[in-house]
Amino acid sequence: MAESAWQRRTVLAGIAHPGRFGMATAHPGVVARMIEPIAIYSISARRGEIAETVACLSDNLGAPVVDGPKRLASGGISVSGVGPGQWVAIGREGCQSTIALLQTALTGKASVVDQTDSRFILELSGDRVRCALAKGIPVDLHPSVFGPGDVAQTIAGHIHVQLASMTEHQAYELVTSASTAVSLWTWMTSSAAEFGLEVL
Amino acid sequence: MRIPCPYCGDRSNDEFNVLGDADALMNRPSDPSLSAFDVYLHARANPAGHHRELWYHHGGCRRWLVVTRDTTSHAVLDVALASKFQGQP
Amino acid sequence: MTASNTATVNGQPFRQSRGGHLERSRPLSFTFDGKNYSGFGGDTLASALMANGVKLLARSFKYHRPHGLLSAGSEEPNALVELRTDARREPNTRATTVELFEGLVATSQNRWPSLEFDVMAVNGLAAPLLGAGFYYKTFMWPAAFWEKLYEPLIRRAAGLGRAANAGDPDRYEKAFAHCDVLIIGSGPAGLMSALAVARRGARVILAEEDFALGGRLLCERQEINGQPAADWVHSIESELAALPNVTIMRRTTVFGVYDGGTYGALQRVNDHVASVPEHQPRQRAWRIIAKRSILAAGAIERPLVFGNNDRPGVMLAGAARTYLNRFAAMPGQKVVIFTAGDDGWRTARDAAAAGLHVEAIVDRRPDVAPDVTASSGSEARVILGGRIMNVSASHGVRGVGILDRNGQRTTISCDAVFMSGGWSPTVNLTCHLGGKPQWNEAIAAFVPGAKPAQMIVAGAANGTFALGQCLRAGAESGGAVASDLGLAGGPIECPKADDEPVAVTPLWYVKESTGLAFVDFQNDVTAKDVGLAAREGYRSVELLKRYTTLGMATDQGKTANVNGLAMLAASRNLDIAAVGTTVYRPPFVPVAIGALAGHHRGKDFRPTRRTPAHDWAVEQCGVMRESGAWLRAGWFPKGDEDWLAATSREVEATRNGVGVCDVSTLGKIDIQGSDAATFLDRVYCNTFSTLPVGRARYGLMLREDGMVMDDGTTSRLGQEHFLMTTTTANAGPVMQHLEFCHQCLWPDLDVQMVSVSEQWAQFSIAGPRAQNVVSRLVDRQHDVSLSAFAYLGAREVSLAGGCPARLFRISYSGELAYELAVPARYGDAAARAIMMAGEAFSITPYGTEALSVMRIEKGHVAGNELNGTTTARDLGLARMMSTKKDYIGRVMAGRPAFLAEDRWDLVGIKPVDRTARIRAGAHFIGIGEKPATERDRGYVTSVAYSPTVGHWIGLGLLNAGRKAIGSRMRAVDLLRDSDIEVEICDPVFVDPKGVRLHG
Amino acid sequence: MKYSVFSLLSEAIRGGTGWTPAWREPEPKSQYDIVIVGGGGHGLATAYYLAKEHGLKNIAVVEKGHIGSGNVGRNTTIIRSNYLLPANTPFYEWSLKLWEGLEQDFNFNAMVSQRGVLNLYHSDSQRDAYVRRGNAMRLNGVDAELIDADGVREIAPMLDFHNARFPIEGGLLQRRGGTVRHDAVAWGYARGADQRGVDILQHTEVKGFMIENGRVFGVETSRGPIKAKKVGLACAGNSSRVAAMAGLQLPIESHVLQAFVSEGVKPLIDGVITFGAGHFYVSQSDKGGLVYGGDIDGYNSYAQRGNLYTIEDVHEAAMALCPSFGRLRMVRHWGGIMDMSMDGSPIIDKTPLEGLYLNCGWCYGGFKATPASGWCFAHTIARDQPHTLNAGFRLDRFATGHLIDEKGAGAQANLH
Ligand SMILES: Cc1cc2nc3c(=O)[nH]c(=O)nc-3n(C[C@H](O)[C@H](O)[C@H](O)COP(=O)(O)OP(=O)(O)OC[C@H]3O[C@@H](n4cnc5c(N)ncnc54)[C@H](O)[C@@H]3O)c2cc1C
Ligand SMILES: NC(=O)c1ccc[n+]([C@@H]2O[C@H](COP(=O)([O-])OP(=O)(O)OC[C@H]3O[C@@H](n4cnc5c(N)ncnc54)[C@H](O)[C@@H]3O)[C@@H](O)[C@H]2O)c1
Ligand SMILES: Cc1cc2nc3c(=O)[nH]c(=O)nc-3n(C[C@H](O)[C@H](O)[C@H](O)COP(=O)(O)O)c2cc1C
Ligand SMILES: [Zn+2]
Repeated sequence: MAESAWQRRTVLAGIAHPGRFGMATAHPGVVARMIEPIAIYSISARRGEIAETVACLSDNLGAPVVDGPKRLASGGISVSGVGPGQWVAIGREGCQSTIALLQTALTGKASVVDQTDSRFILELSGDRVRCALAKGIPVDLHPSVFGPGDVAQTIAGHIHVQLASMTEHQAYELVTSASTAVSLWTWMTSSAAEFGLEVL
Repeated sequence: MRIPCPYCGDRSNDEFNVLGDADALMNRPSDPSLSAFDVYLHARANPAGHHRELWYHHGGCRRWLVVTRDTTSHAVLDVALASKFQGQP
Repeated sequence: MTASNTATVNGQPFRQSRGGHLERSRPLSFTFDGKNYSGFGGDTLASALMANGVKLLARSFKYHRPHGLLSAGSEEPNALVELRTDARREPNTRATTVELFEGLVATSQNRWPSLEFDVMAVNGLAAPLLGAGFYYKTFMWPAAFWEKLYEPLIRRAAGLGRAANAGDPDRYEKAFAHCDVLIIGSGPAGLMSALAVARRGARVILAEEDFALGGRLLCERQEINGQPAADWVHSIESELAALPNVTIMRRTTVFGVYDGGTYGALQRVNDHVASVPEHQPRQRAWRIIAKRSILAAGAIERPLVFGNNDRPGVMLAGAARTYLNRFAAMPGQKVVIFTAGDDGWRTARDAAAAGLHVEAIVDRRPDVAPDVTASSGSEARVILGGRIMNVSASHGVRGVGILDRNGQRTTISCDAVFMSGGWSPTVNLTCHLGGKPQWNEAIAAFVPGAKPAQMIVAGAANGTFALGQCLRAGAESGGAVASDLGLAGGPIECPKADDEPVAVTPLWYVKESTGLAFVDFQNDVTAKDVGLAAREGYRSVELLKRYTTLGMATDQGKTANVNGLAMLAASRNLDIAAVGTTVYRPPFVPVAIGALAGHHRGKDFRPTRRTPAHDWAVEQCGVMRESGAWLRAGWFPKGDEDWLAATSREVEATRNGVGVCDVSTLGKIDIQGSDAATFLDRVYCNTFSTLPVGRARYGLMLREDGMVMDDGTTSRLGQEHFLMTTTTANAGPVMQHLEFCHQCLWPDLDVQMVSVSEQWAQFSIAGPRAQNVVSRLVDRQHDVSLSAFAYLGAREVSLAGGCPARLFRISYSGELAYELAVPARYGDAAARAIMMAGEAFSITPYGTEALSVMRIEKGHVAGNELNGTTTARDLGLARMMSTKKDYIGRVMAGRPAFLAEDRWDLVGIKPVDRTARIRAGAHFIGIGEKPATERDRGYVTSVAYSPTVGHWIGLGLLNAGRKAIGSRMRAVDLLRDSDIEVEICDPVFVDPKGVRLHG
Repeated sequence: MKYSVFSLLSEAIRGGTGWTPAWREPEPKSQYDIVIVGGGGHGLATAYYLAKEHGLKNIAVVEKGHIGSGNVGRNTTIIRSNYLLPANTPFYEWSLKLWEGLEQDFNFNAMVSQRGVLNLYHSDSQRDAYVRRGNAMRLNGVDAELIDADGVREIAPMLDFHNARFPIEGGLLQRRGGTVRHDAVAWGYARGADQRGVDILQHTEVKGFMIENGRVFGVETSRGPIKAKKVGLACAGNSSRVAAMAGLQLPIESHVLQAFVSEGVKPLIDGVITFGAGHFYVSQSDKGGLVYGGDIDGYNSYAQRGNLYTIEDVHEAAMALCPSFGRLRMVRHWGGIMDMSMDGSPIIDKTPLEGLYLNCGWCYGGFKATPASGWCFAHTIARDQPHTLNAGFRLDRFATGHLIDEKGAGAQANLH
C-alpha cells in the first residue's frame, strides 16, 4: 500500500501513555505493549478449498498452518485460526513482500480482506498477567491447557477479543476491534492495577 | 451451561445466541405456501427432554451449531456444526 | 469461675486467659451501638462481643424479640447487625461471620428507640393475633383503608437493617478459575480429600468460607495422630500450600452450583480490613469451572424447640464449643445442657474444662451409653429422659423449667442453655441442580440424594459424623476422584483419630412447652404456626413455608427447616421422608449485589464504541450522545445555539452548500464468492445479480415472517465481490442472519462473509457543492466529475497521494452526495482534510439530528419505522419485492392481514397551522372524533422541524393511509396535551422528483 | 369460614384452634362438567369465575403438584396495564380493574398494592415508543404519565443520575400499576372456588386425554380417568407437553426466567422501576426484600433454574441503575418456565378439538393477567365463544398475520 501524506492515528492516542500504573510494586506484575501492525488480513477459504488454502499458507510461511484455533508466527507474519477455514494474518514490520506473495498465492483459493485498521492489538506479559486476564477472559489459561500457539476468540467483559498465547513464556497477544479499544483498555488497566502495570 | 464448540472448545453459554428448534428451522419449505411456512415458523415440538437446537457462537468462531440438549436437565449431549447437516463436509 | 479464669483479659471479662486460636498479641478495638470494646486478632465480631459480655445483639423480624447468638457460623439467624456506616453500611450482617478488625463499627438494627428498649416489642404481646397467615385474613375492612393505612404501616415495619445511603464507593471484580477438582470446605474431610488428589498432581482449588482452614477441628478438643487437631491442620495446610498445583482460597464461599461443572464463589478479599486498599476490590465473584468437585461442607447443628428457646443465652451446643475452644470466650457461667444425642455431652465436658459450672445435663433419652455419660467430666446433675419446657428470661437467661421422665417439674437457675438437637448435613450444594435430599432414619438427618454430575460428597456433609470416619471418607473420596481423572498414584495413609460417639434420638418439639417455642428464629415462626398452617390446608411443605415464611429469612432456615418439616410430618401422621424438604436454592449464603456486577457499573456497565473521528467531532464541539453501543455527535452547536437551532443550521448549510457527517458506525460486510450474487438475491427482496460492477443499489432485507429487517446500499466491487452496508443498530443481527442463511440453509453456496465495519471510517459529504469538495480531495488521476462518476457509482480512489479509499455516490439526504470510506486510522485525518477541502464552500459538520431531519424530509424510513411490525408494503416499498425469485420473507409477507385494505401505510404529515409542533408518538384521530381506541387510526413515527419547508413535518403509519393522502387528521398526544390538525401527504417533503441528487 | 374482625379476635382467644381448612381435599369424582388442567393462578381463577359468573357447579381443577407450585408461586408480582396494542390494552385494563376489587370479591387479602410502575427511557427513540404506548393507554382510558429526568429523580432519588453509561432521560409512569402478594392470589382463588363447590384436586397429574372422533370427553390422570364435557388447559410453561397429549403442536417454546430476592431492608424503593438500557426491573416486597429480575436465559428449558450469565447480567444492570444496591445481598434466586409464544402475546381460544379449550402463551407477563384471563377463559368455555376482550388472542393468528407483537421481535420466541 502506497504511503500517504496523512498521519495515521492510533485508537488510544491521548488515552494510553507509557509508564508505571497501579500498585508501586518492585517489578510490574503486568507489562503491556501496544502493537502497530503494518497489515492485517482476514482469510476465508472458498467452498471446498480449505486444504488448498492451508497448504498455500504453510508454503508461504514456511511453517505448518492448521485449520484450527492455533497461531503460527514466522517471518514477521502470524496466522491465527478464527473459524473453520478462516484465519487472520497479522504482519509486522518487514513482512511486506511475504504479504504480497501470500495475497497473489491465495487468489482463487480464499477470499482475502484487508483489515489492517480494524483491530487494536496489545502484547501482555509479566508474571501476574494470567491473574489479570482471569478477571475477564473466561477460557482456561493454564499453560497445560492454553499453551504457546493456542488462540481463543472469546468475550472479555462484554468485549469480543482474540487472545493468543505467544511462544515466549507467559506472553499473550490480545486483539480487539478498534472501536472497543478504549473500553478494553479501561478493563485491562483496572484488572492489572493491583499487580503493578507497566505500559511500554 | 457449557457448550463444547467443535472449533473453539468448551465455552460458557454467555458466548452464544440461541435461535430455536434445529429440526424446524433448518428445513425451510420448498413449497411456497402460507400453511407450509406457518408450520415452519411457528409450530414447535418444544419437548421436555432431548432437543436439537441452533446455537450461534457469536463470541467465538461465528459458526452455527446444532446442539442436542436435555431441556429438563440442561445436559448437553451432542454438538456439531450446522453446515454439516446440509450436505457440506 | 475458677481463679485462673476470672482475670479479665484486656478488659474482656468473659475471655479465658489462655487457649483458643487467637492472636493475643494483636488487640483490636471496635464499637457496638456506640460503646467501645476490645477483642483479638482471630476473633469474629460475635466472639469478641461474647468475650465482652454483650449478650443482647438483635431483635427478631415480627415480634422484635430480644436475640443473642444461636450459632458460630454462616447459619446464624439471630445476630444480625449493621456493619460500617453511611455509603458502606451493610445491613443484616451476621456477627458470627465478621472477622474482627481495628476500628470496626457495628450497630444493632430493627429496633426503636434502642436495642434494650424496643417499643415494637409490643407485637410480641399480640402474637396470638399475629400468627401465620394473619395478613391474608385481615386489613380488608373498610376496603379503602388497605391502601391508605394498613399497607403503609406494614411496609414501614418491613425489613431488618437499613441499606447504604449512597452509591457503593468500593470496587468489585469478577474472575474465572479452572481446575480438575474443586474441594468445598477445609475440615478433616476436605483437607484429606485435597491431600489425596493434590498429591497425585491434579489441579486443585480448595475453597473455605472461613478465614482459617480446619472446620470443626478448630472448635474441638480432639486429637489427630496424637497431636492437637489444630496442629495437624497446620501441617496439612503447609503441605498443600507448598504444592504448585493447589490453590487455597480462604474467605471464599462457594455459593452456587450451575450447569456444566460451573460453580459460583464469593471471595471476601477485603472485608476483614478497615478500608479496601487502593487498586483492590472489596470482593471478587468467581466463576469456577471444575471437572470434579468434592463437597465437604460439614453439618449444621439443630436447635431444640421449647418455650422461649430464642432468648439470648440459649445457643447451639456445638457453637458453645466453638466459642470456648476456638475463641477462648465464655458463653456463660452457669449453664444447662439440653441434648437429644451424644454430642451435647462433649459440650458439657468442654464447658467444665473451661471452668464453667455445668448445672445440669438434660438428655431427652432415657438411657444413654455409659461411656458417654462418663465423658461429661463434670459433677453436673444429669437428667435422662427429661426436657426443658421453657426458659425464664428477659434479655438474658435466668433459669429453665425442666420436666423429668417421671413428670416432675424442677427449675434450675442458669445464665446459658446449650442445646443439641442433632446435626443436619450441609447438603445445600447437592440440591442446586434439582437434587432432593433423602431422609436417613439411622442418623435422623437428610443426606444427599441425586447429586450434580461430577460431584461427590465427603464427611459430615454426607452424614459421616465421627472424626476418624470423616478423615477416612476424605482420603477415599480424594483417591476415587484422582483415579477417575486417570491420575497415577495410590491411596494415602489416613491419620489416626478417635470416632466420637454420635448417637442421637431426635426430639422435634417439646409439647409441654410453655411460652412461644420457636422454629424459625429470625422470622418468628413458632411451633403453633406450623400446626395452624397444617390445619388450614397449607399441608405441602412448600405451602407451609410460604404460609408461615419458615426458612425464608436471610439464613434460609439452615437451622430451622428440618425441625419445621418434622413437626409438619408429625401433625399429618406421615413420616419425614414422605413430607420431604423444600427446594434448596442458591446462594448458599447471601451474596452482595455489587459483587455479581463486578467491573460493570457506571460508565463501565457496557463497552463504549468510538468512531475513528471521535476526537475530531469533540474538537468541533459535537454533543456526543449514546446511540446503541456508540457515541455519536448529535449536533455541533455554535455559540449558545440549542439543539434545534444548531440542527437547523446544519441542515440548511448542507442543502444550500455542503455538509459532512461521520457515518462510520454503519455496518459493512464484505461478501465474496462465486455464489455471492445468488446469495444476495435470496437474502434481499430485490435483485442484486443484475447489479453491474462499480455500481451501488439500495437493498431491502426482510425477515422470514415478512417484516422488514434492515435496509442499506450494497455495492458490487467485483464480479464476485460485494460490499453490504447495514444500519448501525442491525450490523450485528444482520451478520448473524446472513451466517444463518449460509450455514444453516444454503451451505452449498460459495460465499465468504466478513465484517469490515471496523476497517473503514466513512463520511457522508452532501450538498450542491459536494462534488467540488470531493474533487479536491481525491488524487488527480481519478476523474470524479459528475459525468464520469454518476449517481450510484462505487469505486476505489486514493487520497492525499496514496491513502486508499472507497467512494460511493449515494445519498441519504437527497442532495448530491458521496460517501467516502478510508482506512480507520486515517479517519481523523480524512475528517480534517474534508473540512479543509470544503473550507472554500464553508463546509459544515452535521450530526445525527440533522441526518435524521434530512431523511425525514426525504421520507426515508429508519429505526422508528423499521420497528419489526412493518412490511415493505406498509412502507411503500412493495415495488422492491421481486416477483421473479424466492427470497427470505417472500411467502409470509403475503399473509392476509398484511394485505388488508385498512392495513397501515407510511404517510407524511404537516400541521395545518404551520407554526404548530407535531410530536412523535401522537396517535391519528379523525377530525371532530372523540379520542378513543376504536377511533385510533395509527400514529406518528418520526418528526422533525424542517428548515427546508419551514415548519414541523412528520412521518406516520396511518390505516389505509395512501388513500387518505390529501385529507386531514388530528395528531393527538394526550400525554403532552397536544391535539394538532394535520394534512396527510406524500412522505417525501423535499424534491419529490429526486433531481437534486443528480447535481 | 369467612374472615372477619370477629373470627380473627375469637380465634386469637382460642389460640387459633378453630381455623378450618381454606379448601377441601376431595377425592376425584368420575365425572365433571368442566375440568380445568392446571392449578395455577389462571386455572384457579377460571374455575372461580366459571362458578361465580356463570353459575356452573360441577367443576374440578386438576393440579399435578400443590396449587401455586408453578409460575403464580414464583413470579415477581408486577401488575400493570401499560400495553400498546389494541388487542392487549383493554384486556389488561380489565384485569387491573378486577385486581382493584379482588380482596372484597373473594374475602382474602392478596395485598394488591398500587404504588406505581415506572418504565425508564434513555434515548429519544425510546421516549417516542413510550409516548406511543402511553397514548394508546390513554385512548383506552388507562392512566399513563410521561415524566422527565427530574420527575424520575423525585420518585427515585437513589438512581444513578451522575455517572450512568445510559443516562436516564425520563419515564412512562402508570400509578395504578403495582404488585400483588403472588401466593395469596392462588390461595384466594382456590378458597373462593372451593367455597363455590369447585373440587381442587392437588397432586393429580394429567397424563392423557380421552378423545373420540375429534371430541375431547375427559382426561387420564395419575389418580385415574376423569370424564368431562369440557376440558380447559391452563398449564403455562407446560402447555406444549399437555397439548401434545392431545396431538396439538403449539406456537410456544418453554423458556426459563429467573428471579431474585434480596435480604429484607427498611423501605428503600416505592413501586416498581424498570431499567430501559438493560434487562432489569425491581420492586420491594412487604417483607422488605428487593424482588427483581431481568431477561430469560434464552434456551428452551423445563428445569425451573437458570445460569450465571443471566444472573450476572441482571446484577450489572442493578448496579448500573442504582449503585447503592451494592452492599445489599441477594438471598435467593430461582426460575420458572415461561410459555413463550411466537409474538409474545397470549392465546385464549378454542382448539381444533371440540370440547378442548386453550389458555397459554403468557410469556413473563401472565401474573397481572390472572383475573382477566380466568374471567375471559371462563366466558370462552361457558359460552363456547371468546369474549370481545380476548377476541384477539386467537390460535390461528400466526397463519393469518393478525399478530399481537408488542416488541416487533417477530417469530422468535426467546426475543419476546
Ligand atoms: C420469574 C418469573 C417472574 C415473573 N414475573 C411476572 C410479573 O412480574 N408480572 C406478570 O404479570 N407475570 C410475571 N410472570 C409470568 C406469570 O407468572 C405467568 O405468566 C403466570 O403465572 C402463568 O399463569 P399461571 O399462574 O396459571 O401458571 P402456573 O402457576 O405455572 O400454573 C400452571 C399449572 O399447571 C400445572 N400443570 C402443568 N402440567 C400439568 C399436568 N400435566 N397436569 C396437571 N397440572 C399441570 C402446573 O403444575 C402449574 O401449577 C413471571 C414468571 C416468572 C417465572
Ligand atoms: N459429634 C457429632 O455429632 C458431629 C456431627 C457433625 C460433625 N462433627 C464433627 O465435624 C467434623 C466434620 O468434618 P467435615 O470436614 O465433614 O466438616 P467440617 O464442619 O469440619 O468442615 C466443613 C467446612 O466447610 C466450610 N464450608 C461449608 N460450606 C461451604 C461453602 N459453601 N463454601 C466454602 N466453604 C464451606 C465450613 O466453613 C467448614 O470449615 C468432624 O470433626 C466431626 O467430628 C461431629
Ligand atoms: C415475590 C416473591 C418474594 C419472595 N421472597 C422471598 C424471601 O423473602 N425469602 C425467600 O427465601 N424466598 C423468597 N422468595 C422465593 C421463594 O422462596 C421460592 O424460591 C420461589 O417461590 C420459587 O420456588 P422454589 O424455589 O421452591 O422453586 C420469593 C418469591 C417471590 C415470587
Ligand atoms: Zn466456536
